[in-house]
Amino acid sequence: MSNKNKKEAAKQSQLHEVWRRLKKNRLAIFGLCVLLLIILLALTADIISPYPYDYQDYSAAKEFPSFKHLFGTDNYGRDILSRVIYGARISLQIGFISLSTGALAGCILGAIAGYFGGAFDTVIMRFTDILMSIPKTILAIAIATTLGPGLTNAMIAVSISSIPNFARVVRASTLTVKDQEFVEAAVSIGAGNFRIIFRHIFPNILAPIIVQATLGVGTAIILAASLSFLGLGIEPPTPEWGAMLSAARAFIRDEWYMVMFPGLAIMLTVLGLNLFGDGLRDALDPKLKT
Amino acid sequence: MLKFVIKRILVTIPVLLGVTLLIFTMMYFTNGDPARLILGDEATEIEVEVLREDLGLNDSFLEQYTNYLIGVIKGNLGTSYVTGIPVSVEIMDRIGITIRLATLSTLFAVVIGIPAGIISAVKQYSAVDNITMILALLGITMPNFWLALMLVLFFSVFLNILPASGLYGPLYYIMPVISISAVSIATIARMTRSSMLEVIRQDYIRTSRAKGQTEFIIIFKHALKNALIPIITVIGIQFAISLGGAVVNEQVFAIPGLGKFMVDAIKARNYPVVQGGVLVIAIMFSILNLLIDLLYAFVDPRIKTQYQKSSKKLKIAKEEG
Amino acid sequence: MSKLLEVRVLKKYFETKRGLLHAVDGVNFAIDEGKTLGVVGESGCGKSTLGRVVIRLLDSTDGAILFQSKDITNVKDKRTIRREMQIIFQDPFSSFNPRMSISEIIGEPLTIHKMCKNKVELKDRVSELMDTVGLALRLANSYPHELDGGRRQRIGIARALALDPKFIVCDEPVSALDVSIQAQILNLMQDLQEQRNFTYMFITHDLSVVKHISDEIMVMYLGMIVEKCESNELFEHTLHPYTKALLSAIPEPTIKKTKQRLLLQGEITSPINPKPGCRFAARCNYACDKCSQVTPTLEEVSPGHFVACHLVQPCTIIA
Amino acid sequence: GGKGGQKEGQDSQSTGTESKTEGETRSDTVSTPEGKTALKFALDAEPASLDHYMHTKQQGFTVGTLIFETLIKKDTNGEYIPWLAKEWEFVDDTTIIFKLRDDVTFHDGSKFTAEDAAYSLALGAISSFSKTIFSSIDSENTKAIDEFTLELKLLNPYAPIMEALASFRGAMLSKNARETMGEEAYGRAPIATGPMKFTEWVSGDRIEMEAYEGYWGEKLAFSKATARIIVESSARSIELETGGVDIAMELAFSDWERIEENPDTVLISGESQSSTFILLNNSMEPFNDIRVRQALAYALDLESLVDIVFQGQATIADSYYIPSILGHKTVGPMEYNPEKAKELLAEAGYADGLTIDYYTYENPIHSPVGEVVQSMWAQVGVTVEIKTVDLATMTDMNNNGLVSVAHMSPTVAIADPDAALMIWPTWRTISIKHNDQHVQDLLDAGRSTYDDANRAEIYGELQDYLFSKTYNIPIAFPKAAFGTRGNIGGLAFAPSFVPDLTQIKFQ
Amino acid sequence: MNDKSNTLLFVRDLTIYYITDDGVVKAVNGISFDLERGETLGLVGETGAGKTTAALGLMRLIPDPPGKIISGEIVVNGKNILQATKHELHGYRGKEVSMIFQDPMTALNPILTVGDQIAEVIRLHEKMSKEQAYKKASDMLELVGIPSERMSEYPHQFSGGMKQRVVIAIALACNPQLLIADEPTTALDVTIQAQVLALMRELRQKYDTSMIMITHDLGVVTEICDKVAIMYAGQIVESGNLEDIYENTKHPYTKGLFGSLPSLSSKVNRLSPIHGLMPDPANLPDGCAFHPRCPNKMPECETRCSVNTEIESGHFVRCLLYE
Ligand SMILES: Nc1ncnc2c1ncn2[C@@H]1O[C@H](COP(=O)(O)OP(=O)(O)OP(=O)(O)O)[C@@H](O)[C@H]1O
Ligand SMILES: Nc1ncnc2c1ncn2[C@@H]1O[C@H](COP(=O)(O)OP(=O)(O)OP(=O)(O)O)[C@@H](O)[C@H]1O
Ligand SMILES: [Mg+2]
Ligand SMILES: [Mg+2]
Repeated sequence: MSNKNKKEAAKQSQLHEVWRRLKKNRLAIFGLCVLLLIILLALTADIISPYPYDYQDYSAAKEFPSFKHLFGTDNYGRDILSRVIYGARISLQIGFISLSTGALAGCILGAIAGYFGGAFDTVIMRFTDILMSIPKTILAIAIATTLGPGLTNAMIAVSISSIPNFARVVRASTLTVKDQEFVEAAVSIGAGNFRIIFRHIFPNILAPIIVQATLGVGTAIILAASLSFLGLGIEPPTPEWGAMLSAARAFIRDEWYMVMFPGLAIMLTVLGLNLFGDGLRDALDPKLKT
Repeated sequence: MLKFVIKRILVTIPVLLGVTLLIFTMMYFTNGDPARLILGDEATEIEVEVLREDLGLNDSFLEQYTNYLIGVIKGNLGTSYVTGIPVSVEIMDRIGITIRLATLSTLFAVVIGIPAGIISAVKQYSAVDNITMILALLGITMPNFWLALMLVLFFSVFLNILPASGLYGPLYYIMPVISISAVSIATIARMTRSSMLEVIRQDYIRTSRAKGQTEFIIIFKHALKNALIPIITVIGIQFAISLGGAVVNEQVFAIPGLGKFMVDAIKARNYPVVQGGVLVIAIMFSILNLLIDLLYAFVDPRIKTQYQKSSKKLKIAKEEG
Repeated sequence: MSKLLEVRVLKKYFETKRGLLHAVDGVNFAIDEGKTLGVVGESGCGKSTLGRVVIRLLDSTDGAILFQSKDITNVKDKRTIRREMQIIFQDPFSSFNPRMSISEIIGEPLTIHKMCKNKVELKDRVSELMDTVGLALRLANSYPHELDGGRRQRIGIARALALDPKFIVCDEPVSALDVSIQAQILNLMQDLQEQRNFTYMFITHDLSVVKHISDEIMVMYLGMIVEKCESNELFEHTLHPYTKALLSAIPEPTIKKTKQRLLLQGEITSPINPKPGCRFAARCNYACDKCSQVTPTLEEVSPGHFVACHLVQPCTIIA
Repeated sequence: GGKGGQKEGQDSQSTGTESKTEGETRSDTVSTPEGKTALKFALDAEPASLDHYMHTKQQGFTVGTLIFETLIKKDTNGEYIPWLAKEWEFVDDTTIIFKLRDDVTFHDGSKFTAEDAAYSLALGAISSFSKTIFSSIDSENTKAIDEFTLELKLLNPYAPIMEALASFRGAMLSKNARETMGEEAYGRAPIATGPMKFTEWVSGDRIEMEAYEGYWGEKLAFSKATARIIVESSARSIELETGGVDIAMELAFSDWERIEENPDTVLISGESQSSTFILLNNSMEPFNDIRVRQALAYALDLESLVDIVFQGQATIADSYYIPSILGHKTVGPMEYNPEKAKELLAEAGYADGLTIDYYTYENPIHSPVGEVVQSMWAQVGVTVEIKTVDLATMTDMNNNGLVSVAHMSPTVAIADPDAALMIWPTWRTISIKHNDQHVQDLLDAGRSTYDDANRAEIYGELQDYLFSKTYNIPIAFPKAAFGTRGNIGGLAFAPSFVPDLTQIKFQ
Repeated sequence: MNDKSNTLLFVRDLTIYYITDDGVVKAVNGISFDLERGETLGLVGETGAGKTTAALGLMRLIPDPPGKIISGEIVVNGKNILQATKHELHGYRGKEVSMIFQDPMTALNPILTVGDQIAEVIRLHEKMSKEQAYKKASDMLELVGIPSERMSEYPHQFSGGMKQRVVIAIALACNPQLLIADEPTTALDVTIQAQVLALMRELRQKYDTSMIMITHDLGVVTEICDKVAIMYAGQIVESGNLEDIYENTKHPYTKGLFGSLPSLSSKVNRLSPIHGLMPDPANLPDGCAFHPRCPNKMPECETRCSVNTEIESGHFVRCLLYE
């Protein structure tokens, strides 16, 4: 029991170490705060947003930002602030879910390719080559078209197009880790492949995966927004930021705030993710910092 | 070296095959009947059926795919369902613009990004470094299409100094190039910075300091060239992205490039165009990758000997970068 | 005394881009139970490879490995082999999973081989092992990176001991350590051997270490054994030119002796697709025509002293 | 990229010879009309073909008006006037004889003859793109009597025939050119008799034309014309405002006001020939129940809808086609009465609400209609799930009768009630699926009646009947507008969205 | 000392800290030594003793941040290096003092040819045309036993021993007065090490260069050095000529080092190592840094660190036993 506690404490101390380093990086903390704030907004959207995101008040269409509508209203008289807040939910959901499924698939493929090598490696790497030979946007659009529209399908499209990056990162890291003596040590004490991959290799390549993932969520959000912008994303009245931008772009001349706020929301979220991801990379890999 | 090039080209063949198969399969299972789309909803079922037969859409999956492959091998990418023009001709019409735009954007990104990254690295933790890196981050985090819209709003509408769309002269290139290269500039600057920081720590840099060499030469002669491999890699990736992925920019600036063309083709179920386009982009990508690999050899003698000695597995350097 | 391990014409070739790399090329030797066989040679001569092939971490290309008179060359189920034969690695920095605590590292072999019934027993065993190798119990929950090289090497020893093996390959276990720490570890290993009757195959490139710890020494050059004999014999009656050069190259920490030096020319040649002939011929000061044409075999020139050199055993082979 | 590069180079050269350099063209359009010889107009989409028997895109027709010509035209008073045909005569209800001009040549120099006219009209009858208008033409027996005399035979009396012939859909092609080039190549580089001849088509970017030297009629005000394809509506209006183009088609509603107020630009707007309505799939649950259909209609606050979606630039639809077309009768709109809607739904068994799929595709009008309708129907307990699909999927689903509710905004090809009611024939694949023979009977009757008064009566009855059945819900008759630079004159508003660019005069 | 003009290097109380997030690493704590022209000093110590840091300090190459030269004096040829300007340093490094770094595998720039790298230092310090510089570079290469045809090859085409020789060629190219060699042979095999050491001996004689040989191998010292300084935890605990250290060992730490070495000549059953571990330089114990491990520890050792005591002429010990 006490042993277990201690063990926990020791594990925590490793996390602690990372956190301690991270804390020193002001930009990373700023990014984390931004991110947490946006997550908080997403979680409490029902409570804090001043209006329902789909409430159309025809008498108040296209209103300039005011105290009543801090970000103004859109052409249907919907409160843009509320939509941006709800949009956080959608965009984060897309970002996180699609990325984590893509990352999972990519990691498994990458680990298999890197660890077993040979034919597995060739096949998997050719497969990622294939995916990478098609531009991401076009690949995502093709997938979204094949699957049809909708949130889930958009997420699938985004997640498939994020597989190759992960597969490559994981494969490369697996290759370096695999050659380290502790893997051989594990073989020497009779550990099986499964144990080696999950107990020995994975924990040690987590850092690049986490970093890639943090940065990738941002990319995923932007990619999903581009899909929406091109008309392949989310169905109305879902307030996805890219879709909001796309719908508002006809009004960019006079009702600039309709374009401005969703754009800023995307920017801020991705900025937060990137700052945090950069900081995390430095914190996880102290070698990188002189 | 030649052997290396040939082997590399041979390796891309299965990838290209895979690309065609993947796209073909995706398109095969996509909703929407191209024949119906071509004829419009006033056409009768019979007319549609005749057209389907003509286009070979009633053949089995395998038949269609083999027919397509046979065509490709013969150098025939098929004809566009929509315009009836050979796909190769349609693609050639656009590829020039796409390549030119991608090249300009990448050049621009390199010219801005590398010096910015170097300054940032040399003056690590200074105000210049912080500002450059924050700008770079903004470049990455700003959605591309948003930036494009904002540029148009500012330069064309408010200031009316730049044409809003089209590509009919030097002035027309300015905004598309800026908006396509924003991400590249940022990525290149960041990569340059981190790669330089990595290299600056190396022993051989200390060796040249110990020789009494000046910082300027150390940075530009010793460090930069060593830092170049990962930078070249991201330049390549960015170039590839702007070759095929500038869809949104093309839409905003009404540029008849390959990306928008492909997206329209996907939407119109114009299978031959989709296939041909993806194939051509994939070929461009592999040529690009080959060029980058050769560039590596040019920059790094270790890689050069590696190529000369054997032609297998040369991506290591690239993947590590 | 019984032979614990016997190796016959063992070969290990690696496929590389440039050709077939003969890392271990026809090696014969045997180790008696409870003894230490020292293996010395320059970097890249195949010491580690030999060690790994012997305990089946790598599959051999050819030859036979007999452990306790049983042929284990092609045994599929390696579980018993793992329990009988262990390895201690050179690099105390990379041979531990940085994400595992000391107790997890030492306990892992026990978990894998299900040698403890429950957590409590596992914990006890781990504490026992840590005690044996002189690690303070409070370190149980530390991580390897928090420790110094000497302590880490103790973890490596504890991990190897966990399964209570008979035979341990020590792959340069002290090369990365400072002399003062190195001495501590060497003493520990000797103590353990005495207590538990371990058999060591001790790989190193440091001749003074190998002399100190081994009963028998085997000198390797480019995948082959060039000389093998009892430890003192090697230093008193050095026969092979390479061994001679090696011995003379060692800088000794005394200022009294002025020894005659035997500088070798050039560097170790590539083990890829080696040509027939003595592999040392290119660097050998005494090489003759025959040396570059015929590969010398390992012959017993005096009781227990084996050498592979044409100059030492001139009459055995007809060209 | 060698080829693309060359092309681009040539382009800037050829524009250069016409109007010095690009920059100067821009300032030309803005300030100095004198010497202006080039017309640039912006289309909102790229036509697949310029051959009007190969597509139905109004953008293609707009370009086509410069290249192709019809046998007859309609003047501002609504009178049919001679054009390529000098005169014509109804021999009987199904036979018309046209005397053609003898001085007309195609752009390749060959003579335009009755042979070409017969070929063109016969093609119209069988092309799947123009069948709805020309299906009454007897393609077998329509033939040239002599070099310049054409005998047009109809299969049955067809009232809108003159309207159809005067519309761009009846424009004349070159038989020889089309047959030798092949229909697809011809569509990409057409040869016809119009004042401008096709010169170049840069795929995805622009179509270029220049004055045809051998044109029989009056020369146009410009000797060069460029149709640019600018899909983004904001980009189109910006180009117009900054002088990058002379005319911008299909302006977004949000841009109208600014174009109108800008002293440099002119907004030409008016009632269009399009109407917009909600399609209900009448052979699908629950829309086979008239109470549900009516409830949905009652639940729509059309006034707000028109305000929001069309930004006021439309009138509420009071019937099934626009008032300016023969036989229009005000039968609606259905009053806005959510209470009644709820009652009807409850009666139909949907007191606890109802969930329906609404299909739309990404389009500046389609999506907003969907969003507003979704919000309004929600008030009466109908949950709408909007499915945004692309045109291909939509077409596919339509064919298979899978579209439950959708929005449609067709533009009538010709100003005739028969064409205006084009969604109603029972054989149509559009997902209205009403299968009502009475509707078909009335349509057939209207079609074969030449007398306008009688026709109006038949269509009046049809509109009443349709309203009583509520097979679909008419929403609005949107206005249309295009913008021009201030120095463009002579251009009249075109309800069909296809302005007659030949009328342009520079001021 | 009396003949000051013959003293090339004069180091007093050199103290260098690394100021890191995790605390202040006291890497070098007030070391002092002199070096005459033509003399070779062996600087011996275990990992982390501060040898490299001291050497970098002499070159003014301490990475800053985190390194800081806290105090001390480094006088070379009468000039105080710690006061030198940037410009003076460029002339000093590579010309007056040059350094061979620990790891030959990484000390050479992988993308420049070996010839370029040797010529670079020549061009920096000697007014020579490009051709002349390359000529001299090829001479240097021959000198270290590498055929000059290999001038235009890249480092990766060389073996470890050859790379180390190239590094030596670079260091000696401008005929420096002082050569600092930081474990130049640690990464090499013994046979190659013997070759390199022989080469260095030869070159040192030829050019009459003073040298500081950093190593942890007491054997290497006897091969090449005149004087030895034993470092422990950033301090020199014992120094003197070879005889003083090897035959007349005084400091308990030095004794421990010798006891830890397995010997080729005499067979012992067990070695007699120093117990415990080197202290963490970020957290040095009070008093004598060695006292926790010292077999001769006295109570006073825990509180006070001895001063440097000259027990015989030129033989200094820093231990309370000898104060
Ligand atoms: N997995 C492998 N694939 C290819 N070549 C290998 C592999 N492992 C070892 N080698 C090669 O086999 C040869 C012998 O290597 P080995 O590691 O056994 O040498 P060693 O004597 O242990 O050297 P060191 O003293 O440097 O540890 C070397 O040339 C090495 O490059
Ligand atoms: N850049 C640095 N930042 C922080 N601490 C450092 C740095 N460089 C060295 N140190 C610390 O300073 C102390 C002395 O290091 P130094 O490299 O001088 O030792 P050394 O005697 O050369 O050891 P070795 O034999 O391993 O080369 C060590 O504890 C080391 O961890
Ligand atoms: Mg080894
Ligand atoms: Mg050091």
